[in-house]
Amino acid sequence: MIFFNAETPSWMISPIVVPLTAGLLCFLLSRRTFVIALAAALANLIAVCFLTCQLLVFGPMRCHVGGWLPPLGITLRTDGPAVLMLLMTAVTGLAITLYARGYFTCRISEPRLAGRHQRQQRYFWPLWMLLLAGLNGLFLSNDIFNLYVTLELIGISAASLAALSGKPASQLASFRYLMVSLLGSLTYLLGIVFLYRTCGVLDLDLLRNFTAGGSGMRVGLALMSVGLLLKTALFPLHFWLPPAHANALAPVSAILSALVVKGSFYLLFRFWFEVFASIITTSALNFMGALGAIAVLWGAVQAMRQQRLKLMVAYSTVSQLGYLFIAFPLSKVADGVQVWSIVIFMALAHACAKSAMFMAAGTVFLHLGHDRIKDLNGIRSSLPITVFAYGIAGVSLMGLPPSGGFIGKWMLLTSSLASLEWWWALVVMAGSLLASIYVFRVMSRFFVIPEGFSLKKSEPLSPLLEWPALVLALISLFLGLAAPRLLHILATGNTALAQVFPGGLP
Amino acid sequence: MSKIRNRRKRLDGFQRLLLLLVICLTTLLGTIILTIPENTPGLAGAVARLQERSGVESPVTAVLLNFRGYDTLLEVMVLLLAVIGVWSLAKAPFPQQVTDISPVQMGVVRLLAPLMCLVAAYLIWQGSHLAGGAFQGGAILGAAGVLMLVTELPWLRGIPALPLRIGLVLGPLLFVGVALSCLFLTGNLLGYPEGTAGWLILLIEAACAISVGLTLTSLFAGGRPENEIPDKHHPADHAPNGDRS
Amino acid sequence: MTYSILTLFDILLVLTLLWLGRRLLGTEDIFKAVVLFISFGLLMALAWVRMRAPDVALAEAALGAGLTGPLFLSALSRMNRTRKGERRLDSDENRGKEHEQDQEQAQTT
Amino acid sequence: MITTLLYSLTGLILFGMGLFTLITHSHPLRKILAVNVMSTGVFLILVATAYIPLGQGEVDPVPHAMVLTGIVVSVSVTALALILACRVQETSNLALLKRKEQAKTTKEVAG
Repeated sequence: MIFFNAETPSWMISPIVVPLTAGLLCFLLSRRTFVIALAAALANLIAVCFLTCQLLVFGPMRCHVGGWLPPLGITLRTDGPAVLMLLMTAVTGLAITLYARGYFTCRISEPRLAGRHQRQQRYFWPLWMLLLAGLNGLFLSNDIFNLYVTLELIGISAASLAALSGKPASQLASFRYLMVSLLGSLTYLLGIVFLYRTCGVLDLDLLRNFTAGGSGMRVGLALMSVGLLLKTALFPLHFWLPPAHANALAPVSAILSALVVKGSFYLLFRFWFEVFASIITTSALNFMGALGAIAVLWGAVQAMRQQRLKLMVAYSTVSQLGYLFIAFPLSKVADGVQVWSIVIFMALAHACAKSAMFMAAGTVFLHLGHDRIKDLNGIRSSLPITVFAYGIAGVSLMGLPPSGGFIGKWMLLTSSLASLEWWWALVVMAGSLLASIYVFRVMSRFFVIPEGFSLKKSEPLSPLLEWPALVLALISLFLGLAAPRLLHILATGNTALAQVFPGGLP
Repeated sequence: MSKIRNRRKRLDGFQRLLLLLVICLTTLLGTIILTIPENTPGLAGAVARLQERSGVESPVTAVLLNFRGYDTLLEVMVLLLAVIGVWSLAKAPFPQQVTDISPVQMGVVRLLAPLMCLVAAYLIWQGSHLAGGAFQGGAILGAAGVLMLVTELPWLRGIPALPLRIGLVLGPLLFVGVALSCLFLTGNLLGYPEGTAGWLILLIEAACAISVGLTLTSLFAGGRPENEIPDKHHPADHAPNGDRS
Repeated sequence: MTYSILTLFDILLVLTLLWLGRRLLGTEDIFKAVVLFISFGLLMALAWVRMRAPDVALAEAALGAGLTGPLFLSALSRMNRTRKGERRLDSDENRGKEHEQDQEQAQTT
Repeated sequence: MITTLLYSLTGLILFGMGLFTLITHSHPLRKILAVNVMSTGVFLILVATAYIPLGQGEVDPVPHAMVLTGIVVSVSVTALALILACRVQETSNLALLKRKEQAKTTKEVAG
């Protein structure tokens, strides 16, 4: 037991092993699966909080699995960004777990479709727990091939979850999602092959120190980036996202939109700004920024034109993912920690706000039986908490102060003005304007009381359906106030960043 | 016919462009492969140096289950995940009435199935020093299962779900269990204690092979067993939901 | 001398693999494509042995060709079954009428 | 070293052929076949990277382990994708049938 004081890095494996075991148990036992999943989500949150404290006290850590050192063994590591992403996953994951319970209980109480919903609930828990384990593994891993395995774990469970609703549209979307995700992982694997051929190592730290890479390394990075971009759904490669996210069950949409897309993005960002930062050229950064800018505008315009609430929220995801890529070209002037903080802030705020929004949309769907935007009149009177949650999440998406989205966009604006590349600032403002249009278009429907509408009290919904969304929305709103603390966490882990950008790139 | 041909002609422009792009990409990647210098050492030296401490003689098994055992742990999960996904999608399409099985087929299955199990066991045991191991053995077991499924043995239909689930989870759960107990004993996840590595690896491989075999069979069956989800008019299941509505 | 013979074997194997790959991706008939895929997998196993990777060869022969092939075949037969079922329902006048009658009854009651 | 290059280029061409088929063909089974060919191509490059002629030293076992992992992953994904494709066809057929029947009944009602 002497191995288990606060300093041991072995604690790092708990966010992976706990959901993994819970997933196995959820599949094995057919009863009490919710209790197991809830216990695992809670334990995961506690473990991640512990890892955060460990990071703040002892600094970044490395855990060598099996005691084998890097060239051969697999290394896990914590640093600021990884811990913040883990925190995001744990908090959002806990809320989604609670919401999913409310959702399934509500659906099963309809006798007509009870069988189908029992099937959905039966398989939702193991799939979700294994997905959580995969995500945590992705954020912690420090080995490119191990990352490939976690990507596959995430891809397969996400596609199965997306198909869970059983509707033809969702199954078709899920098939396409599976194919795209497979293509993405294969391209990533081809990139690994090129890297291994050039460098002969798989560990990220060793790859970073490998300077004589040349064209093999560059092509490997390009292939891996294309694979990850497919999974992240950046603009020209986003075609699979809206149908897959909009046709899934509400908790599944929240998981896919808030967490799964962030996993591959985090990886991409880490490759570009930490591991292979020395071979990234300015034109590549500008190219990514341009794609991001198009995604922001195009996604927002598409979101405005949608007739269904969930599709609108899904297109808004395409738009919001674009902001993350606009940060790429700004690294020319901003220092490393600033770019990391822009991206992490946007990602955290978007994860909380978007999952709250999908939960609210799901509750509206459960309440009305449809989500056509033009028929949403008067929901405010029957679902006040849900409407409130939707509004607050919308505020964060628009980027009004003091939300986390505001901090991210503010940093984007200042660094784009500092770099004298004002067009990025223009795109950010236009994106916010369009976001406010599509959010308020739905909001105004909620508050319209149609003629002949009686304020009769409908039967109250389970609190599990409404409160998780509200709490997440509030977190995304007050994320801006916690900014200094989060920046502190980010900076403690990033000792390496100072070396990467000694005064910015030329 | 002419209509089809017309449509194909119209698509040709896009296809030709794509073909050109793919050819360019392949050529580019090919030239870059040619430029990569040949003298990268790889990890062969590291494996050879640490081989003695791994507890097995076959280098591939050492990498799979000792040096990079964590990868294999996650990979076993991927296999299980595929089964969960398939079960969530469909029921196994067993034939409604069992047709008569020809005695020849029956005899072949009776002869082959035990033989295949033997071969699988041999492959798992051989994995510690030659080619073979959990996945190859599991694949042979899976082939035996597929053979039985194809023969449509009548008792396969009635296999209860719980033992099947236990069999499916056995390998992954044992793997996680061994990994965690190693963590408590040596302070490292999957850091086998001195001298026990060989036995532990054999144990993990045997359990995983059984699970992999069952997994592949279930994947071939193409859906969940009949009684996998509790009936909706099961009293114990329905009561709590009924209260709430 | 052995070097050249082995190289000849390599070139032959590679050309066969490429030809099989092109055929299996290009044929109109999916069933034929699946059969070609199985033989492609078996030849791949030969290539793995040539590359001194017996473990991979065993896995490819057992998993890649031995199990993926049957998986494809069973999926194909399942798809054909549903397509046939649809056609039968479509063309079978009586059954269609029965359905309609059922629906009418349901509507009147 | 000609062997390594020969097999690597073959793997690359297989990858390209699979990619082309994956994008252009619409039949789901063909798409899954294409993905399988692509993955085989990637594995071929990986194993060719590790290859050393007989008598010139030990082969690098790490790529072999990676390919083994990859084969197992690709088999499980293939199985899932196949069942998903079957389900898509079954449910869409069912939906089509329902819509046809509805159209029939509405036509009769109108008539």
